[in-house]
Amino acid sequence: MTGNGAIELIAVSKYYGSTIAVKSIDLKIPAGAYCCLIGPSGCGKTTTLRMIAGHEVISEGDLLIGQRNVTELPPVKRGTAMMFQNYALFPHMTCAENVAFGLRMQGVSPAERAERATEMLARVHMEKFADRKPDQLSGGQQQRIALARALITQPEVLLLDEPLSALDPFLRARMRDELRRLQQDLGITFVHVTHAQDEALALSDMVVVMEDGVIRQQGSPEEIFNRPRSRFIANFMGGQNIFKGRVTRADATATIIERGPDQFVLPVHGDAKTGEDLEFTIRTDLIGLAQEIPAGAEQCQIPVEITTVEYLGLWVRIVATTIDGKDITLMKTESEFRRAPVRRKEKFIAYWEPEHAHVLA
Amino acid sequence: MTGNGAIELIAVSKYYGSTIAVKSIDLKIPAGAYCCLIGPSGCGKTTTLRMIAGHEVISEGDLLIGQRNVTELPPVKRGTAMMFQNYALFPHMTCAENVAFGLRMQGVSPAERAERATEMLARVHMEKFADRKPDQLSGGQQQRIALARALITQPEVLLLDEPLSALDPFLRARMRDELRRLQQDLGITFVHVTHAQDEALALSDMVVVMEDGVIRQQGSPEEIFNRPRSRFIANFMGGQNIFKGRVTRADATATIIERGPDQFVLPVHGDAKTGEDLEFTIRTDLIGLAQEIPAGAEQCQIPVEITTVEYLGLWVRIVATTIDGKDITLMKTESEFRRAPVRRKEKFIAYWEPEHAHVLA
Amino acid sequence: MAVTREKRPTAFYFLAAFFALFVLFLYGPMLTIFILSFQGPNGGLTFPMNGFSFHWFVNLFEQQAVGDFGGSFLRSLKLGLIVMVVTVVVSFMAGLAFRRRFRGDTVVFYLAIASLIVPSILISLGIGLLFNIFQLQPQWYSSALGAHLTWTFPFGLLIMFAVFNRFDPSFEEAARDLGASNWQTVRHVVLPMVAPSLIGVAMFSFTLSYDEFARTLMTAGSLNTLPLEIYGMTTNVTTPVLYALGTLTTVFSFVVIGLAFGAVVLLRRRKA
Amino acid sequence: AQNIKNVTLRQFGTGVSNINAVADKVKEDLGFTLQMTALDSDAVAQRAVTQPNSFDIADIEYWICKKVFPAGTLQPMDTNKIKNYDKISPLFISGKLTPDSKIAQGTAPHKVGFVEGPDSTDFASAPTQWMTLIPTIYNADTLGIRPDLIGRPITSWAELLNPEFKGKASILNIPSIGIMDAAMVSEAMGEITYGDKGNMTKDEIDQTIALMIKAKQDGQFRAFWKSFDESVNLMSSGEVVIQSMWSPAVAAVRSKGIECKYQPLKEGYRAWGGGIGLAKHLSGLELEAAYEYINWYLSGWVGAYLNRQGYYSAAPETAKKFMTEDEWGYWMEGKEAQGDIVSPEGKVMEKAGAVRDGGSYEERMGHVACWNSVMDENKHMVRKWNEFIAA
Amino acid sequence: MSASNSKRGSYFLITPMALVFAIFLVIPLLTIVVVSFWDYDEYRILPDFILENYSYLLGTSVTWKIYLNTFKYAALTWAFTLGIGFTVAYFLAFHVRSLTWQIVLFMVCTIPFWTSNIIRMISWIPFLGRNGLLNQALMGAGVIHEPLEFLLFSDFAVVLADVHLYTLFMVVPIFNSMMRIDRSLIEAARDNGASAWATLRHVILPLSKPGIAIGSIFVITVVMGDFITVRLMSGGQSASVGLQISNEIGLLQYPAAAASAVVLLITVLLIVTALLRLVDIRKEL
Ligand SMILES: Nc1ncnc2c1ncn2[C@@H]1O[C@H](COP(=O)(O)OP(=O)(O)OP(=O)(O)O)[C@@H](O)[C@H]1O
Ligand SMILES: Nc1ncnc2c1ncn2[C@@H]1O[C@H](COP(=O)(O)OP(=O)(O)OP(=O)(O)O)[C@@H](O)[C@H]1O
Ligand SMILES: [Mg+2]
Ligand SMILES: [Mg+2]
Repeated sequence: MTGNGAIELIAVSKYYGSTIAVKSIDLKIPAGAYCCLIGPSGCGKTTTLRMIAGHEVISEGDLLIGQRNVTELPPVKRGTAMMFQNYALFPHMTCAENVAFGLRMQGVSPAERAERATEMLARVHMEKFADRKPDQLSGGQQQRIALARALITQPEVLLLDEPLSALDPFLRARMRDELRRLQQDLGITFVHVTHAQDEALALSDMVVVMEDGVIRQQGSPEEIFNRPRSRFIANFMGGQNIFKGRVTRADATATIIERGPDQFVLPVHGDAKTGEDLEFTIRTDLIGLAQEIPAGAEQCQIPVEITTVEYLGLWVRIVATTIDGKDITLMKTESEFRRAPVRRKEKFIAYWEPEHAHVLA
Repeated sequence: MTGNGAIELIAVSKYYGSTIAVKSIDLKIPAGAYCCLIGPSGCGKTTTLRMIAGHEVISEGDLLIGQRNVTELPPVKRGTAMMFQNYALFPHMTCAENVAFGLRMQGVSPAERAERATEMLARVHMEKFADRKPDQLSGGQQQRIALARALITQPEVLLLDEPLSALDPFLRARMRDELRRLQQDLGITFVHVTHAQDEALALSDMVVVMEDGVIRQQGSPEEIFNRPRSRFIANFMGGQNIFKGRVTRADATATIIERGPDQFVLPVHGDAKTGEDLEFTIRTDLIGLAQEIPAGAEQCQIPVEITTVEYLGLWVRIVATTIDGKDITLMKTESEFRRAPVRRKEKFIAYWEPEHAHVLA
Repeated sequence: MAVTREKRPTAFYFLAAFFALFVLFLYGPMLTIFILSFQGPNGGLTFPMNGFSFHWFVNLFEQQAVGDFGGSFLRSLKLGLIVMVVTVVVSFMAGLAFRRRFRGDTVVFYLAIASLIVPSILISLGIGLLFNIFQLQPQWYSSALGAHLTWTFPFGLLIMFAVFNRFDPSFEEAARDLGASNWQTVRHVVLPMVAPSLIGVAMFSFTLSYDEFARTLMTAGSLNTLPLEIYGMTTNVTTPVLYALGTLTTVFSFVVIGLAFGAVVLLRRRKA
Repeated sequence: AQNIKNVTLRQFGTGVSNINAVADKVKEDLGFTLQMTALDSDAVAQRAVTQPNSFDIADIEYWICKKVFPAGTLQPMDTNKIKNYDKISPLFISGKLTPDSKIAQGTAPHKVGFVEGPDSTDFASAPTQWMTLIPTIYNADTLGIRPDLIGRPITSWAELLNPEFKGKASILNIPSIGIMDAAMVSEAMGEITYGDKGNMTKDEIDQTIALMIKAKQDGQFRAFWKSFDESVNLMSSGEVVIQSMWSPAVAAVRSKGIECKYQPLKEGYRAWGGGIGLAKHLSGLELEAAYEYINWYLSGWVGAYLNRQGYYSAAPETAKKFMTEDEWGYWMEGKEAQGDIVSPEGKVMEKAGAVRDGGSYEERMGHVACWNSVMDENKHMVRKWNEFIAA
Repeated sequence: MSASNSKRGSYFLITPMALVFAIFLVIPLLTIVVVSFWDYDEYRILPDFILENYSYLLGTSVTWKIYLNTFKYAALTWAFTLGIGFTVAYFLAFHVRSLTWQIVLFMVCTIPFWTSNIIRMISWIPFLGRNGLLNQALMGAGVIHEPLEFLLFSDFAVVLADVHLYTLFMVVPIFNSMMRIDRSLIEAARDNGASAWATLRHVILPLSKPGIAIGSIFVITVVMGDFITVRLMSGGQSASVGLQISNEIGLLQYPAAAASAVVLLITVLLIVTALLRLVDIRKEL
């Protein structure tokens, strides 16, 4: 289990007839990393994963796994293993048989097969269910069998396609913990496709955001969440309010943009040019509400009226509308909210600290 | 649109052969309320909703809608309308025809039908899609057509079975806003079945938690979330850590319980008796971490070691383990966390304020 | 209270009555066969009854004055089994092929549909003519087999379509992921999973072949299959032995289906 | 022939004479295997022409022979190898039962009974050494009636279209044969006079069919029959009280205890005959076995068997040896039965005292008005017949 | 695993079926077309190119009569099998609640089909005959005094036997379609105030269309090509296209039969094409 699990995609494309599912993407995933692919439906996540797995022919480009060019190799020769979204457990086999299937295909003797399958089942705490058929298991149990089956061939890379989407929220959180623990124990590379932002943030060392068959941004979860590179990513990852305005001043000390009657001061941004449009974001939890314009916030405030107050347990979600009809979302912890409750129709000044504004590239 | 939408279930039961799906439940939903039924899979939510709708015969008990006993009436005579989980749009009819179906059944003339259907489509912003077939629409669009179809007969009560579960998170949030707005506009009673806690909390005036065919707790979202009545509800609604101990002192000034070497002081609780076991919960966001036992927190602290730190964007989820192996979950806002970051394997004192402890009945 | 509320709609009773009539309609004429198969030794094919006996059941197993009952039965059985095996194998293969688009797939599909709708007698005529023109000898195991296959393949293929439309390809991918070759994937994963449907195809194709008349008419060659023999008997045999055959096959199928159903129920109960 | 026992000969024909009992007896007497396939008459003709390799011996009717033999699928037989050639009824040699009989219309067997040479397919006008079919079985057909349901004597073919029997009459639906019955009826009714019923002109055909169509549209017919048993069933179930019928079919109805009469008519009978022919491909040992079979066929056992069913044997003299005197008297001489008459299967067919309808062999075969035939205008006739059926 | 490889696999897999269709369907049908232009005499078919077969076939009023008659049978049989089949399927799909009962009742309907078609057909004869069970029962009950003649050897008998033989072929696909109708659609209709009848009319019927189309294709093609039923049940008195072809075959008039066959084939294809417009079979399975 050395560095054989590094994955490198070089200008990889996938065409289905005339539609392009994946457009010449480049991606390096270090060995032992937990990488999440995320993006809206149809953006090419599954296609990318399946090309790595070898279940989809790569139309153009090269795929390296652990320095070897595996572009043309069959799945089993790539050192990858895949866990399918619906687990794809063979319904006519018991759990033990499912897990042992890979060994059986390798021609391992029944005795050894049984032994190793039992070991693997024990690892996922499913040894008691060895003789059950998959349809007699709950979703979470099935998932563990699917994991065991994928791991028995000792892959360098585990590929997971929306492994948690079929589970209820509790089980999802638990399985998330288990996945992370397993990955840390095994030290192999995980590539995980998901459409849930929290999952991607919670699990990964590296998040890859895709759109329309192209990688839009890749980086650590914090980077992606706090410093989205585009409006799309900000929207998609959530937790951000996006503002747009025209640059009125851009120099080494400040960037100032104008939006209707308001002026906002932004952190210094090299690329900004006077007269251009610029977008910036402010995290929903970093906006405050006040009756009066707080001192020093003259250029990072905007008057609003509260339109929705939504209780979410630990959070309260507040939607406030500006005079020109733009909705701003604010998240307050329940404690904060209790300290300073607001109600529908009330008017406030929404404000933030200049350094919390993030300019979209 | 007066108070005709009040719903009252009196000792309603449902048997399927020998299995009991719903056990003699009593429930009053005031007219114009937004009520969410929530509970684990198979607890009888759908059955209850369908009994109200008239799609399932009530085995025992009575159902009153707007003071009328409608137990034996067919769906259309109850003044209810239902929106189905998969929307159940007629695939062979256009959107306009789907929406107009109820009017057609009432024998309304084609011209008037078309007009009213167009109006209703406009209300859900779907007038442009009037001539499409349902399979040419996205999930969210289908949902709006389903809503329009349910509303066209001007029901007093709208029944919704997991209306948002098929949507992706963004669309879910948007549809949530629309549902709430619609309900406020129409002023009719909504009964909404869901298995998502956040949905129930966000939408409803009244949450009803079911388990095993029985209502376990009903009340406002805050009540249910902050003051769960049982371990089951606390677990189910989430956001709580549950502790269990033996009462060592219970009088008018304090309740103190013992758990291993630790002693915890709880708010005064009338029912507590010395020597008995008692459970209490503390919200995950109300637990602090400190190096030393903070002053005054001698009897509401516990030493822990951090085992998981999970970045969730606005939140960081921390799992800490006590000496005897119990996991405690803490939620810190990202800002809080950044101010005082913790790492795996670090040891802390977890503490809380005595009044934040909530004793389970 | 619980009971009275679970009322069935009135329509149910009308429909149930209709259904009962339909069943009566299906079985009514069989009933006449059933009765007439107990004709006395001198009885004829029609009423009135001429005594009561098991004569014709006994006679069924004896040599007939005309024709070769046992031989044609065995032939039909053999032909049915061959058709069954070939149909299962070929439909399964074709089903697999149709999961991917390939050039000519629509052609084969429409051929199958055509094969289904071309009146049987035309197939019979065409194959008969073909063999005639090329001076080939029609045989039950060549021309008749071919004629039957054109009848069973469309059904087999359509059933396979229905099966594979619902078959999740990720099962095969999972197998391949675990190192199974194409053949192993089919053998260990696909085949066991679609086996119940294949049994359906098998039963269906056997029944179709076993009972096929028009397509065999000009293609059977010198030896008759059972339906041809029965048809020949309707023109050549004056005795209720035919009815005895009908009665016996019906009773037989009742027993087979009853046993199969019982077995399924038993299995399910044991599982539960 | 030392290994003749290994030979298997495949014979096919209609159910009338393709009887398993014959095959059993062959096995017993000659030692080789005869495989029998029974078909309806259409299928017989079809197979004889289209599947020449599917059989060794064809058991076909003479009128079919007229169609089949020219197709070249059969080989003629050398009369020198046929031991009982001289015992064959003169009907099949000269066409005259007795030297002074009149030759009947239609495809009389002798007209297609011989060809010019061993490789010829042209029928000879006089007997030669090369015979197309060895006659096996023949009979004279007339109307069968249910006397119990009719209750008055019937004497003419014309009665078939008598409105009295509206919805209770039937006719044979094999065009070549049915047209003959129709012609007998038309002639008897005085509607049409024919040059040769066995070879009608287009005009005669059209007139005949027109008459039949009219009858059909007036609801004269209950059903048409195509095979022996259909006629039996129609008659015994009482669906039909008068129809053209074959003699053994009448016997079959009677054996069920139902009154049925094979009614001799003043216009005479319509006759038919069958024979066995050898497939072209037969040679060597198989051919030898086939000749042995033919000789055996004419040697009497089969003749007696067929006689007992109510048909006639081709070589009556040889058959006589295999029948009791009482049987011979009843079946062939028109005498009153002394004891019960039993069928070959041992079933009582007639009680003692019965007399055969139509009388003796000479009485019947001497009054043949016409033989089943194929006409020159066959194609036209068949088309018209189809019109009749579709009308 | 390359694309061309998997394509080759598909071709390998489809070859046996394609071959059988080619040899036993396409070539024979082509043969029929070719032979339909040949000449024939009493016992032979003569290679030639003549249009006489067609000109006679299309020129004679018999053909039109026969087609009319065949259409009559097809239409009546179709109407009855559809009516009965739909009702039975509806009962099984929507009024029988447990799967076990559905299977049992289905089996009850299927079992007669294991008995030879011909035997099932001729079993009507003693039932419907002049002295048959039915007439005797009716006369015994005093309902009628004269036996009803139209029961047997009539169009009635033909259609009756056809309906008896083929209704199940209507039931199965319609039942299949109905079972695939989402039950919540029915409830949605009820919720909108539709009566049981309106639900049937506006929801179930339109959604059963694929099944109806498939069943109709089956019944119509079978009846259009049928000849045994017509022959046995009409007592040989009626004609159908199939019977005509079979007669011609019997009389060795193969070219005439082939010409009839070509015309029949075209007719059936036209009907089926029309029906297929209503439903995409490949998708509906
Ligand atoms: N077999 C195929 N044939 C044609 N187009 C395809 C095929 N599979 C995928 N596509 C197209 O390729 C694009 C990418 O699909 P892919 O399945 O990778 O998306 P995804 O990101 O996994 O989406 P989801 O979140 O919905 O699973 C889509 O536009 C899809 O329509
Ligand atoms: N038609 C039925 N026949 C028998 N049992 C049924 C039937 N419908 C529901 N049940 C049973 O009744 C109980 C309640 O079912 P119900 O569908 O109301 O659950 P639910 O709360 O809606 O669950 P979910 O979240 O999974 O939709 C379950 O135990 C279920 O198995
Ligand atoms: Mg995907
Ligand atoms: Mg539910």
